[in-house]
Amino acid sequence: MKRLTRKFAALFGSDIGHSYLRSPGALFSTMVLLILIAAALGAPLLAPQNILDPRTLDLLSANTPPWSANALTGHFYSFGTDDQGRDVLSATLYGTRVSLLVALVAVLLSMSIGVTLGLISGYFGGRTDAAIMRIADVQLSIPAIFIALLISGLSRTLLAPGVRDTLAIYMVILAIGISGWVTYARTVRGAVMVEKQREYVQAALMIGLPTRTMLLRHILPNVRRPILVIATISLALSIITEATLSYLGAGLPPTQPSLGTLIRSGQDFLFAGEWWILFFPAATLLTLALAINVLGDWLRDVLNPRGL
Amino acid sequence: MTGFFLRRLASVFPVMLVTAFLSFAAFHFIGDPLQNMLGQEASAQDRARLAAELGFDRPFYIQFLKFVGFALQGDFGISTRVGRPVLDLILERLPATLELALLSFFFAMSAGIALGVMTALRPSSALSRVSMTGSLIAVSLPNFLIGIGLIYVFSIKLGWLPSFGRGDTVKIGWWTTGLLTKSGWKAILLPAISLAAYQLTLILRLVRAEMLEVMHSDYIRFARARGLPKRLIYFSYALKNTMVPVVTVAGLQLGSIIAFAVVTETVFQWPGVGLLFINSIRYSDVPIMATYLLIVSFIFVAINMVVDCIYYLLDPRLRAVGGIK
Amino acid sequence: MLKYMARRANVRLARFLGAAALLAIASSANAETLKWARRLDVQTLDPYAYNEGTTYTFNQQIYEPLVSRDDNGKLIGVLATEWRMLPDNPDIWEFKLRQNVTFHDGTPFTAKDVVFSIRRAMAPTSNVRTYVNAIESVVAKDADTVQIKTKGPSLLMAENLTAVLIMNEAWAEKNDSAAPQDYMAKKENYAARHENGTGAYRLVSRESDRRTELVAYDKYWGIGQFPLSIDRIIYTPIQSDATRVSALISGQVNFLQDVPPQDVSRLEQNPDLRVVKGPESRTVFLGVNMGEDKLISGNAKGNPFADKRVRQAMNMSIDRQAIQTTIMRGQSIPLGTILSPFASGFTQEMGRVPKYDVAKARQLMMEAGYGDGFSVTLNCTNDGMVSDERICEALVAMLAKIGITVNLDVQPSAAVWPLVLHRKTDFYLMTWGGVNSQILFENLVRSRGTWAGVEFKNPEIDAKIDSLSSEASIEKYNATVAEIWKVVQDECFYLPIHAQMLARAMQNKIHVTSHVGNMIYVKNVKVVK
Amino acid sequence: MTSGRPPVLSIRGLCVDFPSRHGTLRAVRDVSLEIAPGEILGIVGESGAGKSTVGAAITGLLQAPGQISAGEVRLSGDIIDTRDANAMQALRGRRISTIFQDPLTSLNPLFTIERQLVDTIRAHRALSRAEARVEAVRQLEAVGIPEPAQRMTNWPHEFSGGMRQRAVIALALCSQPELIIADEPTTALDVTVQAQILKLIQNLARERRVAVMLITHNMGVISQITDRVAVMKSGEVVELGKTSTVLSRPCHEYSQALLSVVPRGDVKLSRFPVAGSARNIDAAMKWLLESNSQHGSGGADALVELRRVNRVFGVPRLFGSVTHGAFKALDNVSLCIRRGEVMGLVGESGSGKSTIAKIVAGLNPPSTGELLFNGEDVYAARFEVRQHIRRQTQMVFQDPYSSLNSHMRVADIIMEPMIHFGLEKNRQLAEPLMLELLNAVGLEASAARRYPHAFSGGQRQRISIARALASRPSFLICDEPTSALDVSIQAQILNLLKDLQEKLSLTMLFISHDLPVVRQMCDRVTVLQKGQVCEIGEADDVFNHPRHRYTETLLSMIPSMHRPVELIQATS
Repeated sequence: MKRLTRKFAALFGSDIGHSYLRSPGALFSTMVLLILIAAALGAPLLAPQNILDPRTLDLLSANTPPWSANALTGHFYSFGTDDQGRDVLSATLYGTRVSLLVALVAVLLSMSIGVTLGLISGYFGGRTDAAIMRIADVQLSIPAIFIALLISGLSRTLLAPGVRDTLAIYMVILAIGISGWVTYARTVRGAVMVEKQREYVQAALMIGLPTRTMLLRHILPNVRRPILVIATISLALSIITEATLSYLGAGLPPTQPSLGTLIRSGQDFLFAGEWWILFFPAATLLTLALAINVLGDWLRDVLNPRGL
Repeated sequence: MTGFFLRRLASVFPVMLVTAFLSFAAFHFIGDPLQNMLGQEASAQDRARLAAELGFDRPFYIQFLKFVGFALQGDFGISTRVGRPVLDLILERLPATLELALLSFFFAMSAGIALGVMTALRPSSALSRVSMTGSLIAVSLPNFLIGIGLIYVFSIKLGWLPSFGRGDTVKIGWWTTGLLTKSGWKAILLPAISLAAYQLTLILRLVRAEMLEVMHSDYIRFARARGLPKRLIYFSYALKNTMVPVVTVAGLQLGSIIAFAVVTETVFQWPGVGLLFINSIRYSDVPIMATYLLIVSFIFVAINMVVDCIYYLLDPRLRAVGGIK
Repeated sequence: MLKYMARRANVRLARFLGAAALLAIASSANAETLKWARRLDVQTLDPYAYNEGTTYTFNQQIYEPLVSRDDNGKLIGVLATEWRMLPDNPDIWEFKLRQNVTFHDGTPFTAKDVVFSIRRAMAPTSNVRTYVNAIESVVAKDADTVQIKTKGPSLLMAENLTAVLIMNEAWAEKNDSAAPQDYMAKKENYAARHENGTGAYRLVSRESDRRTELVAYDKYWGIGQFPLSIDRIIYTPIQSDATRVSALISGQVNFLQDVPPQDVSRLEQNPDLRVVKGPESRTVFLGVNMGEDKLISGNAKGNPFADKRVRQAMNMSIDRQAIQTTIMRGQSIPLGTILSPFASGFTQEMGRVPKYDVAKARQLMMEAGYGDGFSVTLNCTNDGMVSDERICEALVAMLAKIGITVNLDVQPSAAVWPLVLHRKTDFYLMTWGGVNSQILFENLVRSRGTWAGVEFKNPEIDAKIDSLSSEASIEKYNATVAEIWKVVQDECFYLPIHAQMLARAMQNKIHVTSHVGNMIYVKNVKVVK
Repeated sequence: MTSGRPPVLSIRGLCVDFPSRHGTLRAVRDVSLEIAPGEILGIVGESGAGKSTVGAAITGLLQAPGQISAGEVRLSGDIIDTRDANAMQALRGRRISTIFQDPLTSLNPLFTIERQLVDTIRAHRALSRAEARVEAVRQLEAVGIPEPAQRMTNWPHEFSGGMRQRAVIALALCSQPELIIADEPTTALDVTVQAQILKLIQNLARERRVAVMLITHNMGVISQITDRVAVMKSGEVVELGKTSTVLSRPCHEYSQALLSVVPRGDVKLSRFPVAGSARNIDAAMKWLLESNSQHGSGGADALVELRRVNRVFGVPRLFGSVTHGAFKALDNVSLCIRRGEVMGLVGESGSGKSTIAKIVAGLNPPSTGELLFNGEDVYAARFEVRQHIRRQTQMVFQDPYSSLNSHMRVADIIMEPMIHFGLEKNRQLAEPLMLELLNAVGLEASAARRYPHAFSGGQRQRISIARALASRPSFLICDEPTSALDVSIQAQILNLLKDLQEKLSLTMLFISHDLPVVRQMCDRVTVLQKGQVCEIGEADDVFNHPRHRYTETLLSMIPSMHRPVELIQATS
């Protein structure tokens, strides 16, 4: 405990910590983010309705405006209900949960692929590097949203209809994850090539450390700042990409709604005056992405990795 | 320059070849191409005949070479949804997408550079603060939400601008343009803005960051120390240096604008290739998907080549080395 | 190459600028354009290639049938002026043709064209064969009389011919379009993108998925008989509900078919717009595949749908009233049958909505041995009928309450209908439009009917259905129809939901009436400034 | 210097503050000085002394958040308000010009020299483009650029380092200012170029009667061209006077100390006169000497030998091999380092010093030729032998900021080689030895727990030395170990290296561009020029009687200093 306190003291005594405490944007964003994450994690406990279980849907309660009771059933809904009688608050909570989950796992996926390949590429150079970077070039020649759309679209073609919905979430994760690795790989490769020339690496090479130790103990910790910055920014980007895929109908199915799916179905009601079906998921999406971006911005300013 | 260009061109080939291969593989292995062509009630003989005709019984690499050969002649097969040659379908819609993409690119670049320079030079002015906050919001908002918002405000509430389509178009050769009619301009405004929003913020932030960095560089310090006028320092000495990385990114952005046009075209029902692509995904129309992939990556690669050449013209250091590292 | 194209483009631009100037003068005359938006695009201009509502409706503006229906479903003559079953031979129908009708290319309309058209409709690649398969032969008795010989007495022949739009023989022969386009095989022919009809409007340009433009035909036979207030039609498909509605509100289109139910009340409140509502003879229902031993998709012991109790339980677990009030916003008529209330043979008893009773349904499921439920995939369209995807979503929730886990597979109708055609689905949302029981039976009930994805195999019923086409006595005919309906109702292989109500929204000046077949005849549209 | 004419620059009581969250840092306190026309005033001091801040303050180019808090600056008698941005803008270039340290980064890479000159000239004088161009040619000619009219159209990257600095000077002078502030104008240059540039500045100052403020850390530069010198320490001018006087008879004790630690090119001293606390380092020595059989043999036999080594760097082609446009970094270099000696390696930048260091360190194989360690061919050796050689060979690097992994604690940095080579089984056993090593290099035990960023450059270099020692090496490569350090720190580190070398009888390869340092450290010296060895010999011989012309040139370029007589006596 004491060590922990000391660590915290050290953290906030440091320049980064100080800048953090002095940045109302970063502080506020963290708060918002923590609340949203807590709400997403606690969705099954917090949500008045389990929207993943179709039995809990009551069609008669449909189209209730927010902060009012349904005329037929008398149930009160703070965010209103959609045309299926789905409580928009619950749907938003669950949607946030799915969106965050997808984005997080996708970021982890692209990060692990990208960082690994970037480390290998930058460290070994030569043919390995050339091969990896050519693959990256090919992938870069196709914009990320396309790759995601293609993976998503092709998987729909290939998968049997029965498993399509069940596997949709993995496909979306895969699609976003695979489309994002190049940024990490390129940045890490660049950073590794810089680090490799630095003398502490030469010193470590002189004692003949095994490659794995070299990479993990010496190089990786020194390139983690750009990784952290990219990861933060791409977390927001992944959330948006997922929403976009779902909006285009190439993402998550309505039975497993993410924020994008909710917006997609809500759009049809926006002009009909039932704004709340779209508004709450959209506002949550914006808040989530904005909070992460503000944090990412701050991180970028503070950590100041070059070339981002 | 020629040498550089040729070398650059040579490096494009592997990329295009791999993309062609992916596209071929998609066409070939996803779904049943014979079934797609023959329809449901084809007999076994029909199948065998068509297979022989198309060379489906030949070794894999020969088929691939043939695919590349056909592709080079512009033959990408028949759409399984519409039943027309894929290339015709794409060419028909390409002008719409390119017009939209180029106009938003123009928006994004001009506004992005102007605002970027301003936020870098006058960080505390009201407009700078607004643009910085706005840019944060714009990167946090999905493209389609911006589109929906614009439609809601400008089409539904105010009724100023149309919410869908291209308006009246004019045919010039095989190209159709909406930029010669008033309704065409009205129609392109909202989609172009919504498509440009995200890219604009990226350019703005990049220009700002680069500008700030350049302003701290020794040669700007030296230029100031020599008493060069501010205007010259900001808009000539600093801006040109800022442009070097911006040009690279701008190339990528144009590609990504074409990609994101898929979303905008869906929101605004813009009759371009993006909408065609989305429909082909919905209808599992593999030939269109594969061809679009190929064409888009071709455009992308072409843009990158142009960018490299601009880069080359912009930065004398490259001309000395004769290449880009 | 590029240079060449650029040069060519310049020449064309110059030409265009000249043409545009002329056009501007020409179109400034007192002209009203119908800017017509629907959800789906017209799939083909070949009138026999694809029998689908949107396509058929649109092609009616260009081509005309011998007979047609008015707003209330009554038969009226179009290219035929009189028609009758020959009193001495019930196997022969005779049609007297209208005089002074010309095709758009100027050639006169004759009996030869009718004979050609009906034969073309009977061709293997025709998609309207169902309507003409009772025909044995067709002959032109003279220049304006056509006789059709049926395989037996066919009471419905005239009604069926509403589906056969008349084409020009010489034109079709000349342009390699003597046979209908093989739409299912994704083949194209000349007629798919060009036309030569007798209708009030002729084609100017067409870009699929985007825009099709028609102008009034200046030698139309009906000039003076119909309002013909519209001289130009621009048809635009807009997939997204919201965009379509906003296009009307913002004035980009002035006539909207397929108004989403959720927008009806709002459009009604708009002072610049008018909404015309009316019932359509189209029903929406679920089909279950009883024919398989095991479910194609899903997880259950055996095929639960083969058990009548399961079907009954499902029928009771659908809360049709709730669907009407919430999803359809009142724009539907909940039904207990798949037959339209406007169809002959419809009875109040058939139409009565089954009692919504979850407890009893559960009980039945238990009795059938599916107390723990089962899972199945529901194939559902998202562009096939009004609010189809939402209906399916609601059904998922309702069926969940009796233990059936439904995996929803939502796809465009172009992908879903083949599943039904090829019997590759267990459970699907379906729709049927029409006012005729016999055609419905032949398509949906008879064991090898085109759309009978339920795989109901009952030779006795098949025989009864077959007997209808040669039944000359109207009483016996009606009795047989009623008998068949009794079985269909009892077996519950179709789970009816409702009949759609149609809403069309338009600018105030445009007057389009409602039509039970959801048809539009633009020649009838009035414009009141 | 208060003669009849007013001085060009006159500063009274100048104070510059840098406020920060840790409190306000006064970077310059109460500085007063004057410079007459044609006079060169040197400002000398170690890093952080506030030298450059003075220059920046005068030109109004202080980095944020720096601000002038007191004092008065007069330019030819006129008071200038450095806070008035517009006034300063008008002043800069026209009356005050600045020359920065790095000529490469001072020139805008995307504009030709011509464009930059013409823009500058036209900013200050109402000339047409053509006239300005003629003027630009004249200016380039004045700074000694041959064929100025042609060279002018070049891009900055097409100029060599010395030419660039000349161009920078031309840019600074083309507006005919009264005062030039030259901030370390030769630090980034090789000695031979440095001498030329200094000469140029001196001539220009004399001819054009321009006052020059020359800011440098290099005493040699000061002694060579300045008329007067101000010694700065912690923001204060501690001594100001005629250069010859200050150098020969410094009054302030800081000036004395500073001068005493400047390495000399003429005489070899045993140790620099630096106060260092005596430490008990026996435990560390005992461990370091343990089981190292080679030690103490002290024979003349070679420990490390380079045989006919070539190293080629190529421009990689798209396809195939590298030969096109290849650059030969080392050309047939043979070199032998004897057991227990300190071999010096000198040469200008690009001469191949660092390439040799890398080859000897085992980091980078030669293109052809071989490296022998104790008779074994290093790059051909089996893994075990190679590991043994690796343990024996260690290196102290140039840049103290990049030579330590900033994400490892000092303890881990030092223990890593111990444990990796199995010298100690585990951390528990290694820890006391690590502490002893820290003690031996002059660091407190508390240093072990901290991360490198907590240390100054000198301290980091000590950690670097401790790490090198941790594998119990017999051969130590020092690649410019002190070139990034201030002279006083340099003296400490050099002393430490000498101590260790003697106590452990280490064999050492000492690489430096700084000839006096090499003189102080080495037994023998190898002189490199463009990848070739031009002279190898005993240090005294090479320095006193160079045989090769290049060596001679190098030696003649060393800025010589008038030494205070008593200091020589005190230390020799």
